[in-house]
Parts: sequence; C-alpha cells; structure tokens
Amino acid sequence: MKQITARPKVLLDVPMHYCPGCTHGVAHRLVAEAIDELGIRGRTIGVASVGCSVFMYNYLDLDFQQAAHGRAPAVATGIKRVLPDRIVFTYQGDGDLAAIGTAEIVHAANRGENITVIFINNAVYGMTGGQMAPTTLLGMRTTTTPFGRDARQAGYPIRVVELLNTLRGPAYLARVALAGPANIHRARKAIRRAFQTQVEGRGFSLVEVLSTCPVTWGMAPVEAVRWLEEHMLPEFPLGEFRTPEAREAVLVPLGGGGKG
Amino acid sequence: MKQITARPKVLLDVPMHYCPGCTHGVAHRLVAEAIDELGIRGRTIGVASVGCSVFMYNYLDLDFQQAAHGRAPAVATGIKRVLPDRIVFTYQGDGDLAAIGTAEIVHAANRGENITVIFINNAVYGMTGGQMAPTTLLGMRTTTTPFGRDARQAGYPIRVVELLNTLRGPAYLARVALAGPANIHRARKAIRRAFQTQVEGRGFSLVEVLSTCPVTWGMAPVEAVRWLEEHMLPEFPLGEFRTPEAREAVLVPLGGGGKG
Amino acid sequence: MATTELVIAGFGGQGILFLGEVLAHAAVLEGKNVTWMPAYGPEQRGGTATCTVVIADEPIGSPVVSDPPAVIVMNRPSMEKFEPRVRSRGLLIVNSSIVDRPVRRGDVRVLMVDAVREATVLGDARAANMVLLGAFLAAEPVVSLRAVEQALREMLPPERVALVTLNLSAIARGGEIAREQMLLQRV
Amino acid sequence: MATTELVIAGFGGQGILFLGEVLAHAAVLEGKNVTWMPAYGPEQRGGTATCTVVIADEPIGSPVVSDPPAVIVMNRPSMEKFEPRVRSRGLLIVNSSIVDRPVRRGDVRVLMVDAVREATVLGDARAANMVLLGAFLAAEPVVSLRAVEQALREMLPPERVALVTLNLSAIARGGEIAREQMLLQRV
Amino acid sequence: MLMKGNEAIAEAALRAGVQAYFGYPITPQSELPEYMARELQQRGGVFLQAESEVAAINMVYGAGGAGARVMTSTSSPGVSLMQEGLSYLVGAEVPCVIVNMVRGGPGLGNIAPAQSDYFQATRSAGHGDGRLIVLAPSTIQEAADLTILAFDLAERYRNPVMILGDGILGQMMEPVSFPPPLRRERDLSWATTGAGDGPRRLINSIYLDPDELEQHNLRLLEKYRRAQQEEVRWEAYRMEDAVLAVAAYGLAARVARSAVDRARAKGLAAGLLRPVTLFAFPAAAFREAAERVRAFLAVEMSAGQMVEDVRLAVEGRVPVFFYGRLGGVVPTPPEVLQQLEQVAAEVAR
Amino acid sequence: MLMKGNEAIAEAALRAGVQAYFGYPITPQSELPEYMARELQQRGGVFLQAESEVAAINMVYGAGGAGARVMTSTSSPGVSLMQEGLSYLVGAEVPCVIVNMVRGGPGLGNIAPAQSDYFQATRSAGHGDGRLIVLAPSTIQEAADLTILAFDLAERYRNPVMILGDGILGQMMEPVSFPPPLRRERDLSWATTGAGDGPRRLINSIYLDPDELEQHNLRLLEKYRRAQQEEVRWEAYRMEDAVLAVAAYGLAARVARSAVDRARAKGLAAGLLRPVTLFAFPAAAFREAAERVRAFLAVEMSAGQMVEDVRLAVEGRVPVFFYGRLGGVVPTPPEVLQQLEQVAAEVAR
Amino acid sequence: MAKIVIDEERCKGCQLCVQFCPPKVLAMSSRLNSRGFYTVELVDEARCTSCAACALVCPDVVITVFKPERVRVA
Amino acid sequence: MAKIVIDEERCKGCQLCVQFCPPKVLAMSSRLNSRGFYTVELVDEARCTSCAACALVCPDVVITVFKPERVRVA
Ligand SMILES: Cc1ncc(C[n+]2csc(CCOP(=O)(O)OP(=O)(O)O)c2C)c(N)n1
Ligand SMILES: Cc1ncc(C[n+]2csc(CCOP(=O)(O)OP(=O)(O)O)c2C)c(N)n1
Ligand code: SF4
Ligand code: SF4
Ligand code: SF4
Ligand code: SF4
Ligand code: SF4
Ligand code: SF4
Ligand SMILES: [Mg+2]
Ligand SMILES: [Mg+2]
Repeated sequence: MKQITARPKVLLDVPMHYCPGCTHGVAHRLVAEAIDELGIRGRTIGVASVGCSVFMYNYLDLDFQQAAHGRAPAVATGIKRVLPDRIVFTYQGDGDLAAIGTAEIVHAANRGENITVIFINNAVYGMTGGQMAPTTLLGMRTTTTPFGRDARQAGYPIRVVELLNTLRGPAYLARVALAGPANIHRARKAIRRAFQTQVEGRGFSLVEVLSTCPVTWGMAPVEAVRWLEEHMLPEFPLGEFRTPEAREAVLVPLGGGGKG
Repeated sequence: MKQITARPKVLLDVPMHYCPGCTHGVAHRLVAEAIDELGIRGRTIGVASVGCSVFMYNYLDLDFQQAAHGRAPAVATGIKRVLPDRIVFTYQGDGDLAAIGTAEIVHAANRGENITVIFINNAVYGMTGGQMAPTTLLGMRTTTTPFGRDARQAGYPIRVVELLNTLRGPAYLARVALAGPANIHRARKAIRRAFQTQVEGRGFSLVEVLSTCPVTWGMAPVEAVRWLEEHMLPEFPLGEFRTPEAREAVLVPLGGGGKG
Repeated sequence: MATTELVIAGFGGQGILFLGEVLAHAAVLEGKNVTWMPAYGPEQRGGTATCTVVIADEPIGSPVVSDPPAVIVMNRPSMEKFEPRVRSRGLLIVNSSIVDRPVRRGDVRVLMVDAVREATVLGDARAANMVLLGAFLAAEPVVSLRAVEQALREMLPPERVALVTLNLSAIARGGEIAREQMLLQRV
Repeated sequence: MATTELVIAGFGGQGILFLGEVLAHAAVLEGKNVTWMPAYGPEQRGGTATCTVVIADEPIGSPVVSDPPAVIVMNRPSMEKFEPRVRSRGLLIVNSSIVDRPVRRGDVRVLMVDAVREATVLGDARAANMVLLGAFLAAEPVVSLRAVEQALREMLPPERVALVTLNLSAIARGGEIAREQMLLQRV
Repeated sequence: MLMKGNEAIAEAALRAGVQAYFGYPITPQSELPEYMARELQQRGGVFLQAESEVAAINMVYGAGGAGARVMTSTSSPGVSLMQEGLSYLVGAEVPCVIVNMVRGGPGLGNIAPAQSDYFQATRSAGHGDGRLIVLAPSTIQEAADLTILAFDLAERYRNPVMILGDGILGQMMEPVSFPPPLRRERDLSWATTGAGDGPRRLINSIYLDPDELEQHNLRLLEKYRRAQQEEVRWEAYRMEDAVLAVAAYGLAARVARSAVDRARAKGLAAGLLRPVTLFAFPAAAFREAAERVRAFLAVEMSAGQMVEDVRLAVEGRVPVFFYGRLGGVVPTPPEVLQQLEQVAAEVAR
Repeated sequence: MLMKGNEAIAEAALRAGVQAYFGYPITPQSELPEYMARELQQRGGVFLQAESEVAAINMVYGAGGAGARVMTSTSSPGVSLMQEGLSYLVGAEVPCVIVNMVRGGPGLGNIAPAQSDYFQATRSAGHGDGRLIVLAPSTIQEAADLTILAFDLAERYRNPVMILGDGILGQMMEPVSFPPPLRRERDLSWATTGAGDGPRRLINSIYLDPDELEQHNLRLLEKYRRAQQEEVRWEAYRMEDAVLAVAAYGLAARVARSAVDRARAKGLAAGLLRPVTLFAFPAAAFREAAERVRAFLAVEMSAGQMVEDVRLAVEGRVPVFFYGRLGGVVPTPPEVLQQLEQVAAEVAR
Repeated sequence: MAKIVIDEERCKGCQLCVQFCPPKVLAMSSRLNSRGFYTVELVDEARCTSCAACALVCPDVVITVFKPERVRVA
Repeated sequence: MAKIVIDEERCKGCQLCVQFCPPKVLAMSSRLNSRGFYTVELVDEARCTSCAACALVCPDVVITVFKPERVRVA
C-alpha cells in the first residue's frame, strides 16, 4: 500500500476548533499544501483576521500576526514592505474583508501589494453567531435579516473579485468553491497559483473561496454544500478573473505622464 | 437688456474662501442651480465633508451637517433613513471619498442609499497642502510623492466611478469635468440628473467632477484647466456610466432566492 | 435553602443553555429572584458551553459562582474542569452516556445518569438535557414540576408543543433515576 | 533689548513666512535663541497668514506673543486685527500699497512703506516683503545685514542666487525709507 | 419577564421611543442588534447593520443630527473605533445613546466581562475636552431603567450618553419589567430636519478661530457642570454605620454587595457605595462618606480606573485601597471579603 | 539648524534608525510625512501614505511586529481613529512610535495648538487596561531628543510610545542639532520575521481564557510599574525655594516659565515643575514638592486633564489650582502671572 | 447698461473668464481690490456676445451677463 | 493494512466524506469519540477505489488514503 494523502507538513497535528463540516478546515489544508509545495515554509508569515479563523495561527507552523478586524491587508502591507523577501498572506472572512475591511482590501489591491489574500466567503458572520455579511444572498435569513435580506434595506451581495477587478493593482484574482472534490481540486490550484504569483513578485493575489457555515446556516454540513452549489454559485461565478500574464500584457507604464 | 445669468437663489451672497480659480466654486454653483431648478430648497439637507469644501455650509442656504473625514456617506445614510422624504447630498473630495472614506462610499452605493454624492476629484489633497490623493496621476509630483507617483510604491489612480459601477446599488453614475464652458455645461446637466434620480426615489447617484487645484498643482488657474484636459481626461474618461433606466432594466429581483 | 446555585457544562449543542433557561424561567414563575448566565468558547458548535443559574429569595449578588454547590457535567472536558470545583458536600450530576470515567472525589454527592440513552428510549436523544434537569430537581427541588411545565409551555413556540410532552417525560425519567440512586446512596 | 518679538501678518502668498524665516535664520547665525511660528487660515491662497518671530539671548519662553512690541501688517484685515494689539510705544510697519487707511493709534511708532511699489521699481513686486524687512531692521537692528545676507544665501537654492541680490536691494531700500521717516518723526 | 440584558436594553429603548438603530455585530452584545432587527423594523423604526463601527457611529451622527432618537451598541474594540465619531457627536452636540458591553482587553482580548474601558468612557470622548455622560447599571432591571433615562439625558444635555455594562450584563438573564411606551415632548429646533422653515441649521464641530472654539468648549463645560450638579446618581448599601466602604459599580458591585453581607455576618461593619453615573461621578457622596469611614476599598474588573475618581474625591482624607481582577476574571465574594478583612487589619494598625 | 518641529522629529527618527513610516496627512503635522517622503525613501527606508489613520496604525502593527523600527504621526482626530490599533499594539507588545501634534477639539475643531488629548494619551490606549508611554517635549531640541529616546523606550518595553506635542510645536522653527546616526543592538527574538529559525512566533492579543488574559495583563502592568520606577523624567525650574509651583508641560510650560520669571521679578517665589514623561507621570516629584510649596497651579491648554495627575500625586497635601485655556488659545505669560498672584493671595488668606 | 456686470470685490483675478471668453473681450485691470487681487474688466463691450461663457467658468459668481433685447422687426 | 485510515478522535461526524465518496463505502458508526461526535467508518473496503475524495473533502484531516501497489506483470 502506498500512502497517497498526507497531512501537509506545515499543518500542525492538532484538532481544529471549527464546527463539524465547516470548510475553514479544508481551506486551511489547501493553504498548507500550497506552502509545502512551493517550499516557502521557512519564509512565510501569515496574518490571521477576526472571524472564526482567528486561531489559524494555532494550526499552521508559521510565524503569524493576528490582525484587528478588517485590517489584515494593512498589517500584511506593513510586514511585506519591511520584509519584501518574505511571503506574506492574509486569511479573512467576508465580514472581515468585505464589510469593516473594505478600504484596506481595496487599497492594498490597488497598490498591488505583493501579498496573497485568502478570502473565505461563507455569506455570513460565523464567529459572532450568524449575522448578515456583505455577501449574504438576497432573501437569506440571518440573525440581523430575520425576514430575509432585502436589497432595499440592506443592499446587494458584494462581489469582491469583480469589484477588485476594476483596479490595476491586482495580478491574480480568482473565485473557487469548497463544494465537492472537483471544486476543491480547482481551489487547491488557484490558491497555489496565488502564492506562486507572490513568489514571482508579480503583485497582489486574491482567491475568493466560497465556503459553508453549516451551523449559522442552520443546516447539516452536507445540506450546506448543496445549498452553496444551488444558491451561491449563481450569485458568485467561479473562475480566474485576472492572471499575472493578462495584467502584464496590458499594464499601463508605471511612471510616465502627469505633472512632472 | 435682459439678465441672462444670476446667482442661484440657494447660493448665499457671500465671498467664498477658495483660492483664485479653484473650481470648487463652480461646483458649488452647479449644485445650487440643480437645487433651484428642482425646487427642492425647502427639503434638502447637505453633508459637508473634510477638505477644502468643509465650509460649504457657509455658502448654501440649506440645513447642513459637517461630517467627519470620509464619513459623509454614512452621515447622509443616517439622515436619509430617518427622513426619507428629504433630499440628502454629500459633497466630498477625492481624499475624503476615495481614501479614508472608501468603505463608506462603497457600502452606501451598494445599499443603493437614495442619496446624491458630488465627488470632487482634483487629484490631490487640497486642504492639507497638496499631498497625494488616491486619484493622483502616475508620475505626478505632490508633497508626499516628491519624485512623482510611482505605481510600485503608491499604487494606481483609482477610478471611483468604474469601481462603483460593479455594484448593483447605484442608479446614476457619471463623470464630468469643470474644464471650460462646454464641459461645465455637461456637468450641470449631470448634477441635475443625479438630484433628479434621488427626487424620483430611484436610488444612489454619484457624479465625479474632475476639478482643478491650481495652488497645490503649482499652476496658474488657466494652466491648471489645460493640465486637467491634457492629463486627467485620458485617465478618467467622461460620461454617464449608469442611468436609472439602464439599471432598472436589468435589475435582479429584490427579494427572491436564497435560504428562506 | 435561600440560594440555589447550579452550573451546567458541556459541549455547545447539548442544550445546556436551554436546560438553565427552563429552570430559571420556572423560578421566575414562582416569584424568585433569578440570574441565568451563559459562557462559551469561540466555537459555535462542539466547543464548550457553560450556564450558571442562581435562584434566591433575596436580591442576587454575584451571578458568577466560583465554587458551585451543584454542577451538571455533560462531557468529559467539563468533568475535568468542574469536578474539582464542586463545593464540598455539593451535588455532581454526570451525563454518563458521554463522560466515560467515574467521579474521583469522595466528598460530593454524585448522580450518574445515562441521559442520552434514556432520552433516546423516550424518542429523541436531544432530550438528554431534560433527563438531567429531572435528576437535578429530584435532588434539589427548588422549583415545582408545575412551574417547570408552565415554563416549557411559555418558552416553546406553539408549533412545537409536542416537545413539551417529550420534555416532561424526560424530566420525570430523570427524577426516577435520581431517586433510585439517592435511595441506594442514602443521600 | 534682550528679547525682540515681531509679528508679520497679511495674505497668504505675500511672503510673510519667508520674511520671518530670513530674520530667524539671520538671528541663528548670530548665535541667538529664536522661535519662528506660523499661523494660517483654511485657505491655501488669499487667506490670512501670520508669522511670529522671537529673538532673544536667553532661552525663549512663549513663542506666542499676545501684545507684540513690533508688527508688520501687509493687508487691511491684518491692520484691523493687529493695530489694537501693538504694545504701547511699540512699532507698527504698514504696507501702505495695500492697506489704504492711516494708523489710528497715537501711542505707537509708525512706518508707512509703499512696499509693493518700491519692489516693483526694483524689478519684482514679490520683493515687497523684503522692503518691509529692511524697514524693520532699520528701526530695530536686532541682526546685522551681513547675517541677513548669509541667511538669504543659505535659504535660497543655488539656481535662484539672483534673488539674493534683488532681496538685498529691497532690504536696503526699505531701510532708507524707514530712516527717512524716523528722521522726520524723530523716533 | 426573564430577559437577557442586551434584549432588555433594546426593549427599553423601544419603550423610550428609539427611532433608529445603527450598529455592527460584536460579542457580547449581538443580541441587541438582533432584537432590533426583529422588533424595531416591525415597529416602524430604522434598523441598519452598518459596514463597521466607524460607519455606525457616523450614521448615528446623521440621524441624531436630523432629530431622531437614535442609538448604537457595541463592545470595547468597537468603542475604540468610534472615538473620532464620539468626539464629533460631542462637538456638534448631537444627542444619542451608545451601549458598551465591555469585554476583556487590550486588543482582541476575549469576550469575558470587564470594566477596563472606564477611563475611555469617562475621561474623553475621543480627542478634545468633550465628555460622555456615562451610566453603569448593575442589574438588568436597572439596565432597562437607565436606558430610558439615557435617551432623556442625551436630549436634555444634547450630548451622547453611554451605557457602560460589563459584558456579562448583556448576556445574562434576570426578570425585568418595562413601563408602557413613552411619549416625550422633544425640542428639535436645533436639528437639521431640512424643513426649510426658519433660518438654516447646522450640525458642526469646526470653529477655526481659537476664540470661538474656546467659547464653544466653555459652553460644553457648562453643560457638564450642570450634569455634575443635577444628574449624579449612586446607591449606598449598608453605609449608615459602615467603617469600611467598598466602592464598586456594575457587576463588581454585585459581588461586593455579597461580600459586604458576608463581612457584616462576620461582624465587620462594611458598606457599599456604588456609583450609577460614572460621569458625572458622585464625588460629593464619596467626599462625604470619607468623613465617616476609615477606608475605602475600590473593587474593579480592571487594573484600577474608577479608583482614581475615588481618590480624587477623597483627596487623601482616608486611605483608598484597590482590588482588581483583570482580563475578564470576575472576582468572587470570598475574595472581596478577604480583601476587606485585610483592609480592616491594615487600618487597625 | 533652524527647523520646524515636525521636520526635526522626522530627522531625529532617521538618526534613530527608523526603518518605516506609515501615515496619513493631517494639519498640523503634515510636514513630518512630507519630510519622510523625501528623506526616508532616499535613505533606503519605507515611506507609505496609508489610505487612512486606521490603515496606518495597522501597517505600523505589521511592520513593528515584523521587527522594524517604525513610526507614524498624526493629530487629534487621527489619534482617535487609531485607538483600536493602539490597543492591539499594546496587547501584542509591538514597539513603535506615534507622534500626536494635538489640535483644538472636540470633533473637527481647529488646527490651533492644544493639550486636550492628555487623557486620551495617558489614560488608555483604546479599550482595555493598556497604556502608552507618553513623552511631552517643550522645545524643538527636546522634541528631537525625545524622539530618539522614544524608539529606545518602545523597544525596551515592547510598548508603543507617544510623543505628545501641542500642534504649534510641529509648526514652529527653532535651532536644533542632532546626534550622528545611531546603531542599536536590537533583540528581535520575539518578532515575526518569518525566518523559519526556531519555534514559530506570534504577534497576538487574543487570550480567550480569562485567567490567561489576566496573566497577560499582569505582565503588562509589571512593565508599567518598571517604567514608573525607571523612566520618569521632569524638569524643575526655580523650584529650590519656590513657594508656589506651576505644573505645566509642553508649550504651556514655556509660557509658565516666562510667567515664573516675571513673578520672581515681582518678588513672588514661584517655580515650575514640568513633567516630561506624562506616562509614567513624575508623581513622586510632585509629592515631594508638595512638602515644600504652599500650592500648585496647573496650567494647561485644556479643560483640566494633567491637573488630575497632579491632584492624585499631591493627595490633598496642598491645594491645587487650575488655569486652562481652551480650543487652541495659548495662554500668555501675563495671564499666568495674574493667576499666580491670585493663588498667592488665596493661599495667604 | 453694460452687457456684463463685474462684482469687483469678489473677483480673485484668476483669469478663467479671460481665457474662456470666445471673442477675448475680457482682460485684467490694474485695480487691486481690498482683498489684494487684480480684478477683471470688459475691454471691448461691443464685441461681447453675451454668450455667458465667462459667468459659467467663473468660480466666484463675479459676472452677471445681460443680453440686449431683440427688437422685433415686424 | 487498510486503504483508508481514520483518525477517529479527530472526526466530527460531519458526513461530508460519506456524501462525496463515489462508491458510497463510508458510513457513520455508532461510536462516540471523546469529543462527543459519532465517527465515520469504512463499511466496504473492497469497493473503496482509493480515489481520495474523502480526504479531499474532509475538513479535519481525519482520513489518510492508501493505494494498493500495482503488481507489475512483466
Ligand atoms: C472592531 C470589531 N468589530 C466587531 C468584532 C466582532 N466580530 C468578530 S468576528 C466578526 C465577523 C466574522 O465574520 P467573517 O469575517 O465573515 O468570518 P467568519 O467567522 O464567517 O469566518 C465580528 C463582527 C470585532 N472583533 N472587532
Ligand atoms: C481623520 C482625519 N484625518 C485627516 C484629516 C486632515 N485632512 C483634512 S482635509 C484632508 C484631505 C482633503 O483632500 P480632499 O478630500 O481631496 O479635498 P480637497 O481639499 O482636495 O478638496 C485631510 C487629509 C482630518 N481632518 N481628519
Ligand atoms: S460558525 Fe460557521 S464558519 Fe464558524 S466554525 Fe462554525 S461553521 Fe465554521
Ligand atoms: S487648495 Fe486647491 S482645492 Fe483647496 S481651495 Fe485652493 S485651489 Fe481649491
Ligand atoms: S458674455 Fe461671452 S463674450 Fe461677453 S465677456 Fe462673457 S464670455 Fe466674453
Ligand atoms: S473668472 Fe471670476 S474670479 Fe476669475 S478673473 Fe474672471 S471674474 Fe475674476
Ligand atoms: S478513497 Fe474514495 S472510495 Fe475510498 S473511501 Fe475515500 S472516497 Fe470512498
Ligand atoms: S469528513 Fe472527516 S470529519 Fe467529516 S465525517 Fe468524514 S472523516 Fe469525519
Ligand atoms: Mg463569514
Ligand atoms: Mg482633493
């Protein structure tokens, strides 16, 4: 018998605190695999955010900073600017990144900070018990949209990748889903490619990872995956939206023009 | 002799504190004209922001709130939500709106708040003496980009209208320029249309107004207008990017879908 | 007893807060002063949850109890944490379906209740918490079963009224078990 | 005089801060203690600007002066604001090219200097501030003209060295005017 | 009714006629916005989950400035983010109510109950010399009652009012009852209602001229002085013949009360002086008590913050001791009793 | 060299080996980032204009946590926005330097010099029990010197250090000189440098278990206690035989110094006690002076903030009077002299 | 009555009107107003077309434009 | 040696592996682990294809998959 799956080396052998079936665990493993595969364990610094994944630093064998709610991209900017040869990534939920952290992610992306952002979109605030997130679907019930999210009252689900895709800073932008083996496989590739982009010094990379939060969604994990496929996929289309190659082909000259 | 121009009624007959040739004065007049023309003077509330236009309330005969730096859209949201039959607008500079206020403008737009935003893009922080703004052009020298803005160091000029145009909340999005009579004429129409959108209850409206800051640009006012035309117009294309009609034609149903 | 203090501890999802709330609610119905205080870890599910209920005739001082006279432990980690804290001569009720070790202390009254099995027998494993409540009330009858019944009726939404019956049988079964054990132990 | 305090006030853009800085710099070159303190309104241009320079042999306490012994006013609003504040028997220098009213107080020494005209004659209206500095130094020779010259050389970038000559002539011309007026007034 | 503190505050606010709620989720106060999402909207008011605490407090500014009864709620890190907004609210004299369910800090800390935001709440509303009026309930009934008072004070003084609760107060349940919905005569002549009647109105905190800003600040100070005279509230428990006084508020005061009872049972004449208004602080009550007791023991769930107000009031007349637990640890009655006994011994020496 | 205070601080930071600056423009401190934009970049460091003060302080957290000598600067409203970040910095023990050139408040206020952020600076770094070390220069030379000290203290205590200047200090020019660039041995064994040598490192402020968070807070308190013993700095001017002592810092202390001279000239034995470290406050110096003087007069450009520290130190031994100007108004020597004379009269009664 | 009325005290001498006047009939005068600005003046009224471009571009509402009434020829 | 190894103490009984196992050879056992979760078990090893889908979807790295070595037939 040949062992064909294994715990990634950088993923510590400790139980994770996530709820049963929560896909944060899968996302952690994929990040760990990318770090293993690229051989960057000895020079990678993680930035944990405020959300269910706040304790990510307990699970990866890396130096970590724990950032204030929404500010992980600013923290990562601070680290990367002073240690440009390190690989720096953030891991943020949708409340963290797309609500309170909107300014920080937009500007980090716009500056083309050479960092990687793993953005877990589970359509809800998990840690605080299931309030509406900016990514909550229309009609979806949460503890703060007890009658279902109504666009007139609470606006529309924000499509982060599409929003950032209007900026010139990002080099790699993709959306993947942790729904079943095939999707998880694609997610693994995207996450790896995001880190690769940074390793090659090509600029800002972000992977939006559609995830489940079975507990606050009030569903069994299996049902939650089905719900993700049925409701989230139509709202949040998957794919690579920006690649370093495409960006570099059309890139405006960096200096030039302007009042001199 | 027939008088064919006149100070708009809502524009108070007091000298403005702006530097010679500063187009803030023109923008103020256009806002005042729109309010006069739509006959909404008795039910309009302005929100002044932090920037050279902080004293706007001295110039318009309206109730006004002066908002913290960047937060005018949140303040306007607060007003409009409790007084939905009032016309509420913000007047914000590019530092105010596109830097510190990024989260507030993105979310107000995404919620489709039925407010109007006049966004003065003069590519610089005027009030504080000419530092880089998010809209500063590449290569442009400011007091904080003394060697010219370099995208690798400070990112790219942000195109706010294009950014917001990825959201479903906005009903009217346009970019105009205060460069010469013809452009000013178009600006007047756009600003009027933005207010009209609100009057009709059709949702969030924003007009980005390309403006000059002769003093911090270090140019005579006439030269500044020319510079705007030559350098800002290529970077920030003019036009109506979103109209209420176009939006309503493709609008996703407000409720529907999702976990019920 | 002028003041009753009870700590219930276990995994999130075991109905710990609900157990405490039924008790607290019943006490209010009987005109007592009550505090109900939850505490949980970062996990929404599967983490630890603790609930402290204080019932008294006088105004209640601290709702936090450091050395509780009565504890219900519903999982192993809670056993480790609370066994040492039970007040001497206090009451320790153990959900023995999940807690797989005996009590070590000799100076406390112990009730071992195979609550999950009993509840499963009654039709729903999730009623294990009510079995334990029944056991507690048999040992410490701070509120009447009538008040408990009314509390349940007020707390559960009309469409789930069937649960009241289930819960009451679970409470009754828990009481039986407790009385049996107490008889044997002569507590 | 152990301590010299001068306030210069006018529109932004009239070279008020520069005037103060030349004086302050010269004083540093002569080994004095100096504070130079600006104040301005919200306007980048056309608003009010004020500069306070204090020169002393001792360490300087407050850099803020409420009742200055010497003031240069370069526009009408500054005249309105500072005329009443000049210390009794103090010195008030007026840029009469722009300030179109006479001084009302009788207890201060006054120098009326048509600085813009004088500077225009010398070749650049913007040197009006230096004309006024010259007048001040004639009345209160707190620093030597040599120090002023060196200050100008150090402050102006090499490519603008021509300005040094212009500024020095403006200072000289201001001195002449002041001495003439003082002679007439016997101050 | 058996209710969580967060829900009781929400319901009390509804009874007080709150018209709008803006907030951002954070433990341990999320039940409050959740209650509002269900109830306020159904009762015709405005509920909006803001994109952040910064946005929330500025929405409060807008709505409050427009004349609405408005509130927000959050917990420690969220209050830190609101500091600029609070300073603007004070400066522009916008009435509103802010609930802080304090948790352990600094930084992300934890979600256990704490009293370590006392300084932030009482000393400064952000930058500048502004102040919040601060109310500290110690039971859920009191939380409900003070919430209603908070709205009235906010309008009477045109100043933000903070309800400062130690986290657990929001989470725990106690029986509570409410008055029927209140109607208040409200003076909105200052608010930017955009009604176009009469001269235009301004909600503003900029006064470029230092003299004007000084005058403005003096007006604010005058309000605080008035509040110090008229609004000070505290509770004295067994203080009549007390030799030792415990000073404590909120949850710590409940613990202290139990400790006082235990001390009395052991023959030690202890009492409790519990400030209910933290700003304005009941300095006179402490000063007066200092004439009678031999010592104070301040008990806090912090490193010692309120104790400074006690010391400032007592001004060295009698010694002031301090006992604090940190990081979300709640002191127990036996602990406090032991401290009291130590203080008694110390004073006897 | 004749230099603006803002530029002098920037240059001093460069001499102290600052490696990164993150900040957001605000009057009256923008000359500082502008100087950094020119100079720090050219000298191989990192200058970044952040999108806001919130982003700036979190970039400081990142860079500081990664082991860089890092700083930011702002003025009052910006500091309010940084409160959450400051709390995280304290909690995670990240060394860094923050410059606050205080302006008139509350709210937008004005851009005139003020001292009304004393409480915010000294009482709380945002929420929680954390503290900043706070240094208050009163001349530009001292601003430069204290900047260098600030970096050293930040690293010695692994705590943020604030330089608190009244706005005008940044804007005014005075002669200043600098030491040659310094090299410091720095211990970075705690920093997340991502070097992969040895066990992983963590920059963090969450301690979910109250007992752990309490321990963490006790460690922080221990540092503050050490700072209170070892780092307290103050200046005594003509205090040897003083009967009345003025307490003032920063710009107000300069005014007070002139007033003291004038008082002495009139035969009134006044002196000046000027705290240089505001936290840790030189309480012992004040306590000691209280044994010799008849009264204190605290002079501040605020409604009375530092005066509380004076009163806490003096504890009623002698009366403490207060004179404050607000909203950016700078008191003048004659005003302070008059106050001194009144106090003298009052005390004589 | 003139085709344009200039509120000299309000003029900041920015010259935008001068630049954008199609027939170029505006110019800077040598008069300083009390705020220290040179003010604009109409130098060739006859060629002024009352097009109002000047009023449109002026940031300070300095210029009011009048049009001669058309005399209807029946 | 089995084709899959299940670290029962880590299993949270979420059933994602059960759902996504193509031949449906995984099922919930009646064993509670010490954290109170029913754990998963392989019920039909023979039909397990060692496809690793279970390991891919498992959030808790509970399952390790082994593949029988191919016996080369020369
Ligand atoms: C300043 C601040 N505001 C609010 C919170 C409370 N809070 C903790 S996690 C969280 C949201 C988490 O949601 P998300 O980012 O989507 O992560 P998830 O838990 O869903 O993975 C919030 C609001 C906080 N810790 N700090
Ligand atoms: C919180 C805060 N940060 C910074 C400032 C300082 N500030 C005042 S105006 C301004 C920027 C103005 O630029 P912009 O918004 O582009 O307006 P403009 O003056 O160019 O019209 C800044 C940074 C402030 N007042 N408050
Ligand atoms: S609450 Fe949701 S996101 Fe958080 S651990 Fe549980 S399932 Fe995962
Ligand atoms: S600084 Fe620029 S934007 Fe501000 S008033 Fe002057 S010209 Fe206008
Ligand atoms: S109305 Fe037209 S033609 Fe006449 S001055 Fe103005 S711009 Fe020139
Ligand atoms: S545009 Fe207006 S302000 Fe400028 S020169 Fe012409 S009239 Fe004067
Ligand atoms: S390896 Fe494939 S077939 Fe075997 S148990 Fe796992 S998912 Fe099922
Ligand atoms: S997916 Fe993992 S945790 Fe879930 S049931 Fe299967 S083995 Fe257990
Ligand atoms: Mg989420
Ligand atoms: Mg601008």
